[in-house]
Amino acid sequence: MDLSYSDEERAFREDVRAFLAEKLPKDLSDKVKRGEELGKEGHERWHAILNDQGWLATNWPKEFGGAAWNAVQRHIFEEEAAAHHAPRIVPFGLSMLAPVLQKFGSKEQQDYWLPRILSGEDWWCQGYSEPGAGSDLASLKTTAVKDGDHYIVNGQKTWTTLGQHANMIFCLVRTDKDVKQQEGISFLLIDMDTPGITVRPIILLDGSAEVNEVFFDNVKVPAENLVGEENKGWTYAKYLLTHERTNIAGVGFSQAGLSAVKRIAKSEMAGGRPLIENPHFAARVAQAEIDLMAMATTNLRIISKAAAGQAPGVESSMLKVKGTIIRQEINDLARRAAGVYAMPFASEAVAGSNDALPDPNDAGPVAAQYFNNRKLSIFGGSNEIQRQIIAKTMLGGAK
Amino acid sequence: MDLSYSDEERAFREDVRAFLAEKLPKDLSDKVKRGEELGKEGHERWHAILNDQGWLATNWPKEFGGAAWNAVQRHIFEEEAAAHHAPRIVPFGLSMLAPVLQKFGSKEQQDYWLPRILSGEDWWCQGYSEPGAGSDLASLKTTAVKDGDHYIVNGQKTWTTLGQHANMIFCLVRTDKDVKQQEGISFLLIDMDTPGITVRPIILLDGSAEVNEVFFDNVKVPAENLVGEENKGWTYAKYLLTHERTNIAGVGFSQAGLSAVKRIAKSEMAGGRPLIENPHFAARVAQAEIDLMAMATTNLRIISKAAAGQAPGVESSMLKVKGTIIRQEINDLARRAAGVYAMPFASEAVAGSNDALPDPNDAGPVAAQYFNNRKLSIFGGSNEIQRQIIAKTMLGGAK
Amino acid sequence: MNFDLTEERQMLQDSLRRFLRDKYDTATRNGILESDAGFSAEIWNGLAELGVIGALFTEEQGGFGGAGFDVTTVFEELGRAGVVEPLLDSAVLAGGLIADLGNETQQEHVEALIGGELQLAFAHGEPGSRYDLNRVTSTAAQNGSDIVLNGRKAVVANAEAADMLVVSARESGEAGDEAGISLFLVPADAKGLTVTGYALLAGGRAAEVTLDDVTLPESARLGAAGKAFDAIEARTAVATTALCAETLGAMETACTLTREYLGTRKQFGRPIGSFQALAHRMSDLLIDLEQARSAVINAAGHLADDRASRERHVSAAKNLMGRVGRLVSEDSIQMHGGIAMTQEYELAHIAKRITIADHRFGDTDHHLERFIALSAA
Amino acid sequence: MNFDLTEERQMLQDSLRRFLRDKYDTATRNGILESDAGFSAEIWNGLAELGVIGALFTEEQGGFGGAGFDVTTVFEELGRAGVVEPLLDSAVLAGGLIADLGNETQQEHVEALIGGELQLAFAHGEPGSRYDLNRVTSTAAQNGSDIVLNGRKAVVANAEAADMLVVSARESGEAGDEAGISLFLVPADAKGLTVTGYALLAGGRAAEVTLDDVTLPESARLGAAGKAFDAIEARTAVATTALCAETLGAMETACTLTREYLGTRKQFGRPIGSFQALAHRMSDLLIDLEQARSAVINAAGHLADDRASRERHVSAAKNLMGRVGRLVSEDSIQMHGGIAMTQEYELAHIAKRITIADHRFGDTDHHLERFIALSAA
Repeated sequence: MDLSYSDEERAFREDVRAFLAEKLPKDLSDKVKRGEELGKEGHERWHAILNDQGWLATNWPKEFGGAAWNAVQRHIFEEEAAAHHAPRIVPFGLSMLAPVLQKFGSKEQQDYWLPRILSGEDWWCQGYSEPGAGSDLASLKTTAVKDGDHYIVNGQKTWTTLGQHANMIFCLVRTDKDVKQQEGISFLLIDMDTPGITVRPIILLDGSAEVNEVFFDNVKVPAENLVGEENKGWTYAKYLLTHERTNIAGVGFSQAGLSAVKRIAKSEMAGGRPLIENPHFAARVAQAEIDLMAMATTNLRIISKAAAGQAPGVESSMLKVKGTIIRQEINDLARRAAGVYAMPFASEAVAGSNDALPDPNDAGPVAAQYFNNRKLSIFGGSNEIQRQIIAKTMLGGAK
Repeated sequence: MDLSYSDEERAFREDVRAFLAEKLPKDLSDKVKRGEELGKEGHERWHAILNDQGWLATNWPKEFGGAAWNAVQRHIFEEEAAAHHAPRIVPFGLSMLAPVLQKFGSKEQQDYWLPRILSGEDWWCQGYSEPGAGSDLASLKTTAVKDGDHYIVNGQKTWTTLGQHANMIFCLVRTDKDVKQQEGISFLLIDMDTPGITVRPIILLDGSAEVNEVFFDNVKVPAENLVGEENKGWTYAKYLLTHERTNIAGVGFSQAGLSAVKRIAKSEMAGGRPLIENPHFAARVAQAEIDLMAMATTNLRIISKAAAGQAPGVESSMLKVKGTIIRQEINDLARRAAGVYAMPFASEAVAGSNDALPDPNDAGPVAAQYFNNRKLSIFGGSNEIQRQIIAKTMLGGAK
Repeated sequence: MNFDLTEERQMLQDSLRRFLRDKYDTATRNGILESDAGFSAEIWNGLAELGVIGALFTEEQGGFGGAGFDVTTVFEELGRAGVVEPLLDSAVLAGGLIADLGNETQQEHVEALIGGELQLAFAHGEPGSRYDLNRVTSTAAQNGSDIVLNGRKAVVANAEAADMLVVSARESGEAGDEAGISLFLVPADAKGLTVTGYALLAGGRAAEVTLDDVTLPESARLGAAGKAFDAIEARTAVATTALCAETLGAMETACTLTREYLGTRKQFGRPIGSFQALAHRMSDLLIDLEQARSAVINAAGHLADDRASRERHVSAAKNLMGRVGRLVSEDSIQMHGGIAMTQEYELAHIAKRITIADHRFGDTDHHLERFIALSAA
Repeated sequence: MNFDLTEERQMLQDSLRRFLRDKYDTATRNGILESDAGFSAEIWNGLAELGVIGALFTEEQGGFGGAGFDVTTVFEELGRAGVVEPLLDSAVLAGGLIADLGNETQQEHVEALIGGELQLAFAHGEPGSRYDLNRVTSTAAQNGSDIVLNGRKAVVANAEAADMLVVSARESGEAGDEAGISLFLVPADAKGLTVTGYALLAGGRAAEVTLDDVTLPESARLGAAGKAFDAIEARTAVATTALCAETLGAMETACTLTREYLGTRKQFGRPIGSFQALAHRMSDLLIDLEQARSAVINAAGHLADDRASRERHVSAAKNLMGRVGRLVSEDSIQMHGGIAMTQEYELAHIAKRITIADHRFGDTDHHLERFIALSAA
């Protein structure tokens, strides 16, 4: 048991810092700091910079061109990246699809798709959720019917994050209706340019347009785009959901968020003194910080165990629940800190310019972020589903 | 809508104050103030004083010798009684059994038992809970078998509060095993002196000995002690549990408790200043006080509606849940306030003397009370059962 | 003591509820939200015709209500329907201050307001004042028989639409002093007045207002020089109570939507309300909703008390609404899941109203501190 | 950075867990609780033989451990079994202070302590000091070559059993000053020392200790005159971390008991753990238990840091344990129902240990304030 960083780990942190100082474009970090969207170009530019450094696929094995970092390295990178306001890495191809392909894909699929993820040639989005399914993912209705060397796909996906930028989507589709729900699902890779696909944005309550509905109307998908075996898709889906979720606890995001809260609360005045000196507000901040300090260690402990080959099933549910509670609490602190300037609709933030915002403390769209991040405990398996997973395991099957 | 007291209500409050100032024995109020048990004699003495005044059965109709107070009168009395540290009224005969007898008992039963409750000739206790039944009250196993003009009772009751003082117990017993659980239950009145009854104290986690197990071994009970009809006991039991629960929200207790917290926090020093001036502790107290101010109005609103003949089913569950949350929060504040002096085991309190307590702030057995009052959310229908009742009604039958 | 609405208030509640049900459904309201004005003149006039504005003023002021429970009856209904029209700003705050302090000439504006013919705004808070009513640094200087205003006012709701602004400025003393603050009636077209508007997250619009040598005659002053603080505080108490009632109404809608959703939405083959974890959370929301209702009643019932009692009850209510409001809005969204995240769904707007209410007139922490100070006094 | 126990600590954990499982079941412990002494000399000796006391001291001090993770390894196990024997007071606090400050002669007591032959107590807190370490008003006056102690010490754990007390008293300065506080070794039979004992709610015994002209030779002083504060604070940090680890162990037991109960206890014909409202609360407890474990690791891992970092992590841990502890003890009782209210049931004792821990070395609020102050510095 040793909480101090080794010499190697300290050197690694210096490397990360040097890299970020030199290579992170200021226009991107400014946008991240102000809570603005980067747009497709911004994300792609940052991915390319990371890829040049060999630090894009930090969780991939070396054989696939990944950095294969251990838990501590990833923790250090996440801390530093968040502290430097680096953009987040878009996870759909890198952290979600890639592990599935690496584990269940054919050699041909791996050789073809994985390099395109690294190069940015493909932008992947996720076709899991459907309207009406919600947390009951296995009740999905989108069908894929085999027709010679193609599948014909019909149905609808929803909550497809950044689908407007994507040229590829990985989908769960129903290939057999006559068996138990979970047993008739397959995992398909679909080109978004195929005729019959329509993407329609969903405006969220904060005014953002980052999620989409995707409609499939007799979409022809080559049979070679099936991953693994037909009707085994549920296995791959669960693997994707529980296996290699990097940064599920969002510790780096929370640390950056807490720093932002402190910054705002230092300039915002309350009763003639900086808000940060108000005992009630200070208590809220301190409590979040204490929870986060523990969370950072919980995260490292669990990820280290996972790296050592121990199953992270229930533990990843724990990280998800507590991690999102802490992130949402920090979002709440930020909107509190902003005071009356939480009221303006920072729609400009979404479109990419905060110049019109009146707030003298430069809090940015903190209230919009507060609302937007209600999604954290809903999407990707709601916190209720995560609690159910924990309870089921811990209580030995009692449901 | 009018929150101000009418002239009559103000006059009533003066009457109550004058009565308490004149008639409440100081030795009893001192014990209440210090959180000590009164013992049988103390309770009986206070009951007799109230009965002389005609204020013992405040919730009974006049025809049975009650005071028939309305909601506001009861609220005023509870506030003043708590503020003067008057003993609580032992509810088993007065508030639990009596309404059942008044509604379902025979004329003979009413004429015989009700005056004895007022005079204090009988001390009733409650035979509802059984080991292993818990919140699933209807699963009770104690049997009563008709044998000529008697029932023969066998089984065990538990959590019988102050059963050690009682000469009578009202019991739910099973008189038919072959029907649905709820349909085979009867309501029996049993003399505790009958051969075959054994009372054994249960020591609670705070060291108190106020609850008991009661064992029945071939106990002969005259058939005329059956209330209402055989196998209809579940109806009477539910009536008892939900109809006329005076003071279920415990607003008076909470007000007195909060006063005690403030008193302790004014003398306890923290960082060289009275604890009450510490912003974090003051915030806890203020939050409890704000909740309690709302609760007092919620209570009055609901009780007033009930008096006007509207069903108090779900509402009494709401009062129970929120009332106990607030009372327990105040117990928690008291133990916090006491600081290091929460640590001593105030067993003396239970036995009737606090003289040996070392605490210079005279906090008394606040930590013991904190633990003892965990029962509030467990007994009398746990808060989970109450939430289930609310959910069932509000969601229209969804369970 | 009694807890029934008077017949008049019951009628007001019924007619307002009917009006909003007929004229203010989700689609209409979402349309208004996206409009440039941020509110509907037609609805405003409809409310005026219905007597809703008049209900906020006493008979002496030209209305037919004006007591705490009149205000809460109106605002609870506005909250239930998620109304974004600027009654709080035009009528309760700015109009109320004119009614409270104005001379006979100035009072005429109240009549126009009640008739639906006038829009007003109250420009008081400043970038550094957060929630403190006494922290006024804008200045009012005497220049011969003129008064010259300078300063900046923050997040002034309804400023763009207002025909006239009630503006606070300091004639003496320092930021934080209660004494020395005056109120002035400033026409929207006054020279030196700049109004930079923007939409608000929960609907409606506000503006940053700058005063750059805005020159007024002395007759523009409301009440006595430097003595406006007590009226500002008392009016803010009414407005805070109104906002609490509005939030109560919004929470009722949130709970109703969530209850209905729990009963109809199915997952894993059952209505999601049959899952006990959700059912019990719903129960807790309903319990807290009763507490919120009581807090609003307590505030409204004590508005006519002396300052200490009035402010203590108002702060208690605002603190409780802040806590319960967060619970209700977050848990309602969570229990709905994704659909509540979409802008077009009714709950999205309602949840924003509830949350953003915490940012007007002091958040839950501000009022907790204030309650502590008022209780110690 | 790594999160595995060393082999030595793993062995210590295993042997201590085995010892307690064999010798310290619920019935045995409940018997000890009711005994006059409040602890068992036999268990004490057993723990000493097992090397548990020695594990709390460094090799230079005559032990074979003494690092933060040694202390937490021991105390987590003690907490799991609800041990009431006075290791915290005799060994970590009083023994630790002697080891930290004592001269060669005084250090001999540590050897006796490790051998199980000595009981000690630390008499520091006073009736008016609450949780402040610097608020010492008891006085130490020089009288020729003697030192004369006067004052009162509050809730001194293990004072009756102690052969010797480590007593703090002020030689200069005022209550609240860090400078001026000294420590003295006072034999239990010293003239003028009065020990008035009582049982503690969560087991064990304590006493009010009065010092009435207790006269000692200068050789009774531990370390330099007036310079004991830093050592007191550092030792209290170790003791607080130990108490956090003990509470963690107790919470593990509470969660285990509750999980088992949810799986076996049936109501309405089903195991109560199948009711989702309970199952989800249990999940939340298990999540918070992981957080508590991390907080203890953070405190232990930073005990050797500089003062600011050490105290900040210790305060963070104690604050978190206070919050999580309340949740775990209250929810465990609630989910059990009535049985957890009975004194003889294991959880009753465990829940009391968890709650009463909030009253030693500063409660959750005290440490939140302290964390804020230390973070601002």
